[in-house]
Amino acid sequence: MMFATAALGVIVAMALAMFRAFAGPTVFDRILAVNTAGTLTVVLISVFGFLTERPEFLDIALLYALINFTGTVAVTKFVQFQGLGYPVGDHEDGDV
Amino acid sequence: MFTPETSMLLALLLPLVGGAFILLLGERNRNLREAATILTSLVLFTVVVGLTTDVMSGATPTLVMFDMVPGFAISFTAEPLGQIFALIASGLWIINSIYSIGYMRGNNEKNQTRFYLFFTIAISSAIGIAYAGNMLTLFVFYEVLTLSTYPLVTHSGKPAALAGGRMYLGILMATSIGLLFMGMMWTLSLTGTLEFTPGGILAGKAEGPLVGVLLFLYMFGIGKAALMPIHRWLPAAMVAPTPVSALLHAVAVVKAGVFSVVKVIVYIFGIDLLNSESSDNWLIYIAGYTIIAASIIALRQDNLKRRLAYSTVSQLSYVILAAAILAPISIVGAAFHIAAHAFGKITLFFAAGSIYTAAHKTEVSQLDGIGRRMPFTMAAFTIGAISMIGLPPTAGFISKWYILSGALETGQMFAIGVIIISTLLNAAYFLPIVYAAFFKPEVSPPKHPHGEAPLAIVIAISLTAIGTMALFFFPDIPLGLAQTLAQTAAGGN
Amino acid sequence: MMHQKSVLRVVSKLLIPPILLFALYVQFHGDFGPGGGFQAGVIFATAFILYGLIFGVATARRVIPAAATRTMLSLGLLLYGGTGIWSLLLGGEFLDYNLLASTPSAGQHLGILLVEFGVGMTVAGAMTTIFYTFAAQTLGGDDTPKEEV
Amino acid sequence: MTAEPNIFLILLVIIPLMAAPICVLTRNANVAWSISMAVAWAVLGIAIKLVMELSAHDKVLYYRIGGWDAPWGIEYALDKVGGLVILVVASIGALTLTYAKRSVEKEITSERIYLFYAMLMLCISGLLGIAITGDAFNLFVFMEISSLSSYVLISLGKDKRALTSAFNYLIMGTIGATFYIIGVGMMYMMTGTLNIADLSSILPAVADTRTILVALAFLTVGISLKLALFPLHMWLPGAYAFAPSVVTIFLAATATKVSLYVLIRIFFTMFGRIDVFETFPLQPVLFGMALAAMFIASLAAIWQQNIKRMLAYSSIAQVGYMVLGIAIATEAGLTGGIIHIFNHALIKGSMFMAVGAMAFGLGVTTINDMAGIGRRMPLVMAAFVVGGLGLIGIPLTVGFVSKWALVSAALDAEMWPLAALILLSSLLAVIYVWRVVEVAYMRPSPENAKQPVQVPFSMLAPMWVLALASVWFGANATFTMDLAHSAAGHLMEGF
Amino acid sequence: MFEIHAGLFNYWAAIALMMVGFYIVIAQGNLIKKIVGLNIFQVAVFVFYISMGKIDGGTAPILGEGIKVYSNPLPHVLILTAIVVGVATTALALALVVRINRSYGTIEEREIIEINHAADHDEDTRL
Amino acid sequence: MAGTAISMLWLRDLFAVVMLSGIYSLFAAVLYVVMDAVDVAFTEAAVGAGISTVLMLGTLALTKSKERAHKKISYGPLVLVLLTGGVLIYGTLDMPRYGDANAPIHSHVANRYIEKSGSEVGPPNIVTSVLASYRGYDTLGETAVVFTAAIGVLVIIGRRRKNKKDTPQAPKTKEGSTS
Repeated sequence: MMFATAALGVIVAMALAMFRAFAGPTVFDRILAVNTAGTLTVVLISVFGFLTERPEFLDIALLYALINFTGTVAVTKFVQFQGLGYPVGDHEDGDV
Repeated sequence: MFTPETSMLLALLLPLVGGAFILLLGERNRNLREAATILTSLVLFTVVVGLTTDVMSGATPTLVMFDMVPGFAISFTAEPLGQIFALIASGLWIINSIYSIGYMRGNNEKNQTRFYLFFTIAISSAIGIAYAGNMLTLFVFYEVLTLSTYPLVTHSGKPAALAGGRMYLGILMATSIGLLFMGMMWTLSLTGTLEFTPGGILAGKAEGPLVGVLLFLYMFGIGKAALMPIHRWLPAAMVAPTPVSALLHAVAVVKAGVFSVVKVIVYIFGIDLLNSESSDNWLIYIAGYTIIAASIIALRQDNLKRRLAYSTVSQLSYVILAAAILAPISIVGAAFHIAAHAFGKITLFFAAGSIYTAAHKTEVSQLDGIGRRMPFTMAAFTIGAISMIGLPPTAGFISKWYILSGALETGQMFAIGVIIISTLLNAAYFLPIVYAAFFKPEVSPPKHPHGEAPLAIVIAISLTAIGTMALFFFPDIPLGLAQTLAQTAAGGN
Repeated sequence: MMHQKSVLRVVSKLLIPPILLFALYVQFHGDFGPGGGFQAGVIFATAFILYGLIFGVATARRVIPAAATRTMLSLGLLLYGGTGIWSLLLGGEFLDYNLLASTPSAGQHLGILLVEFGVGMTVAGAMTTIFYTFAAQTLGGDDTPKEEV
Repeated sequence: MTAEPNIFLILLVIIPLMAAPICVLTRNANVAWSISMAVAWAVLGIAIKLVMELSAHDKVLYYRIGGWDAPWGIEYALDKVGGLVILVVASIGALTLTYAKRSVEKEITSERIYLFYAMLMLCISGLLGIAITGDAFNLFVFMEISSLSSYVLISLGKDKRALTSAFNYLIMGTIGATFYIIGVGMMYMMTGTLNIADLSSILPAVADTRTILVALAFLTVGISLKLALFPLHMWLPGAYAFAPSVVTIFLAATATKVSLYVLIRIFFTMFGRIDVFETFPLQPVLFGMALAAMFIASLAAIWQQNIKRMLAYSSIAQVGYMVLGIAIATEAGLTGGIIHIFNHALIKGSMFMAVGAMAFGLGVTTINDMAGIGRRMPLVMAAFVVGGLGLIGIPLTVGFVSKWALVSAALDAEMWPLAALILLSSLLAVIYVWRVVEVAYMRPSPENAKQPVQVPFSMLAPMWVLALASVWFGANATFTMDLAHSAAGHLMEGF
Repeated sequence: MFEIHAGLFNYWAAIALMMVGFYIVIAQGNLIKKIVGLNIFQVAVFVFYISMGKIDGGTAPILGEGIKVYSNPLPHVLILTAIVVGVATTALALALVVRINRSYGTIEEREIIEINHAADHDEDTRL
Repeated sequence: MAGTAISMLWLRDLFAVVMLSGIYSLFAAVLYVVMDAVDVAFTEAAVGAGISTVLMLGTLALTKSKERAHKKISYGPLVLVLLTGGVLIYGTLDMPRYGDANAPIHSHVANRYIEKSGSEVGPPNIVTSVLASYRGYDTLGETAVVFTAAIGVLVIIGRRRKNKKDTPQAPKTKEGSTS
């Protein structure tokens, strides 16, 4: 019961975050909203693991947290520099 | 010397071997190349003649090659009708080759190697059609003949030639693929076989309107027989060099058409089946209409070759008409007319080419008095014209006689009327030319003084003119073959 | 550049080793819980992507050059196929792990380990390669062949 | 039905699959080509061996992957239709690789060549995998291997339109594949199995559910997208027209054929125990699509200037013939459809090879560029003409055999209007083929005509092998017809 | 209505998502958006698959003590493969978009078609 | 989730679309967890929210991030989509209900995996057993697909090697000499 209540709370929080993500209006609103949604998902998945009495699936939550971090870095970098890879540098060894 | 089977194979392959030599020798060894052509044609004729005795004695040597589609082989059978066709094609090829040499060199044509090469392929496929043992084989060689004559028709490569070639290929392909193939497959689906069988294979398998539909598919599918309204390719192909016109009109192409018509009527439908059905009567009317209409059109042509072309359209329908009369004796007439028309028409075309080569004249109205400058040419022309009209002492008389007899026998008044009217029309469009050539004064002064055509041409034209008359005096071989055919057709075996 | 973003740099540096460790955990723990070669490969690649994002692709390439990722990519697929061929050579059927070790159960275990590792290698190599290639694109500098019309 | 597992089934797919990473590792164009070449010919050898085994023993060849019995594991199964298809793919693959070396050197930047061969190997492997798999989902996986590699291969074309064509193909192909998995999912849902043989035995029990009807619809539409069946063909002309010559040759001769094979599998194997054409209103739809393809695509071909695009439209029309054969749904009709798979591969292979050689020798892309080419490149143009005659269906070419089979099937099924339409549409082929022939032989070369680059023997030989094969199998179709016929017999029994 | 079809809403939801994705793919002109649409479409299909593997009262198919009912693992396996195929397709498609943008200067389908038509026309009229 | 999808349809800012597609994928992952597909959720999380988003951002960086204005509704596609959806819904009517333990899907093939994989293959994670052993061949194919995609991306947008002396190819093409 405790877990179910928690899950409900998280879902409500997610809905709020989602509203910000849809509405914008600025890029930073969206980034923040998405980040929050990601974090909440981590929580939700953990809670859900306990809810179904198989808490060993926390791995997923862990992965989520990780990806969320990388994703946010990528997004912020994109917003700041309009690109991902810079500095690219000049290597002798190309891709092909 | 050889077994008949080997001879048949030889007859098929010889032109191809000759063609290979022609290709190898090429333009640089033009004398050798021409020698190869003539030699091949001579040997081929010898081989075909050698077969004749076998066939006349009633043998039907058969050669089954390989299965093209499982159960359906490429096979060859020498039978009387085919033998007539093979004799004509191979015999006239010799003369045509001689003529070609004169014509091609006289007019400095380009791409002569290509010309001779495709000529040999065309002859080979004509022989293939002649000896075809089943409808599939006939169809195969029929298509090959169409394709191999296309480069000949468009030989000059000029826009007019291309347009003519398009018409030629378009009509022949469309009719053969769209109608003939359909008829063939339908026959197959009804009977399960495509073998040419004396007495026909459709008997008992098809009746009523279906026979009419099938006959329609075959008659209009064989576009080379030039029934109206699918005759237009023939005048269109007049853009070709004269030896090619001769090939089309006399040696191979249209002969292959009417040959196929007779063959289909005799060996696919069977005379008995058609006699018992009423759904085939339209064929006589169409053929009759074609004869008259083409003659009238011919009357109005000023271009000599076009006039000859329409004459051909009309003459071809004689054969179809004769076959459609469905009397054994008219079948003889049909078969004999294939030969008679071949000799007559090749003479006329050679004459036209000869005039073009020597005098560069193409129109009928320019021919006043030309007989005095080109006596041999115009004499031959006269003989050819008489044969077309059907007067003795030429081959045309014999065939017309048989056809008329057949019509009388079966009481086909329409056919008789058509033949009489068309004879008058023939006379009306040929005799003025003869008259003008010999008796009208020349338009003076001629811009290009000229004499007789090159020797090769004169020899060729004389030979065919003599042949036209010889067929009247010695009709035994083709007539014998034709009668054997008629017996098979009527007797059922 | 991000020279002044020291928090990010430090955090990333701290994070990358655990990420790699986590990748290995996912790789080998796939038998017992969720995860396996594919997921491990992605996580492994994520570490490099993160590194590339923060320190620049050029630096990342010095750590693990493009040629190496491509080799990894190919070797992974070869490892997977090779496992199958090995079992073929042992007289079994393709990918029949039972024969790879003395007992079928040990064989299955070894086989799954090998192929999962193959998947992991390929995926890590592939994701890194793809990221490098995308990140190395420049807006103006067109060094791919000019199109001809 | 259980037979000795045949190890060659797996080798057929796995050898080219493994060759791809090896090619990548070499990083050298010549070595990669040598490896691919060896692999392609080895694959051809295996395919021939399998086909011989199939025609010797009248049975289906099986292989259980991983030693698991079907339906738990993935099974390979090869019957005669599959045999014909792998023969086509393997022989075209081997010939294409022989042809490829010089053509690729000219058309693709040197540093990408080794990757090109890796992609080609993957494509071959994917197509072979589709043809011999006995598992509906495994089929999807291999379909994606071949599709992804085709997208890449197409995008390598020099013209920038190659990129958009590849992208369009990617979108359409992915939609098709997704439709396919929706269909497979529905069937799985109703039967609980993914194994094709297993499906065919369980499906009759649930055949009258709406779910299975919809599943069939989705499978058909999905595969038709890959097959470029009219009106789902939009991706094909561009893809074939702008891909590198070698890619066009390979894809035109194999890719749509394999998709067609999948369609046959769905109709006659998966749904084999149900008379799919009786139970579902499939026939009119397929007839309509096939006839539309035959006429509209042929007409479109007539208006094309780009020679490769013209041939591409012709391919769409030819796919129509194959589908028509299938939709007649008699043994004879199926025979016609199957034999046209083989025959069309020969025809289009040789024609695209000829076009590739013209591009190599003179940079030809449009029909106008071909003026007088009959004299400047006689051997190449002659091969093109042989192929063209096959397209028209002139006797003594394979096209005639196909037409024979299809028309007689239509007549036997008493559908004579259909037979007439087949013939009518083949007349359109006369027009578009002859347009090219006329320009090539009858129009003089332009004044400033370049002398063509000598086309190497390695390109001429495969081209003429295919052209001569199309004459050989046209003049003597016993082998192919028998194979197609007994394959059709098997399918009609619902194997 | 609700009673009869209660167990089908999950499929309907998945189908609705599929159709949104499908619509984006075929109706939208921006190439990146098309790819996004394709993703939506595919993910919806995945949801459809996974939902058919669920059993009431079942749990994740990882063997454990005292668990009786597991959900069906096969759809999971299939979808794992399909997801990977999906991301591979996406990567390839994005690479193509990058190249298209570089060659055409746009990623709007309509403008690309115009450029292509012009190129086709040039080719057709060249002698 | 549907909201996410639909707003992606309307939004013209491609950056926002990409962000939303990340969220869409997140939701899908949550759904997978709810439906017991933890492995799938794991993968979706890694792929959808991670790799795909990063790649799309990478592409956006190189192209325009605003979509051109377009007609709001295209009716042809709309009809097609509604038709497809209608057909699909028609097809669902005979489907087993959600969670039905008696559906054919659970009784034919899958039960062997559940019952015997522990002893036949070993790992407690049935998905791993099926993935790597029973259907290991699919996974080989999947690996090949990933391989294809990576090499494909290289082929399409990979940069050339710099023309060093020891570069293996001696490029004859003109591209080779420009660098």
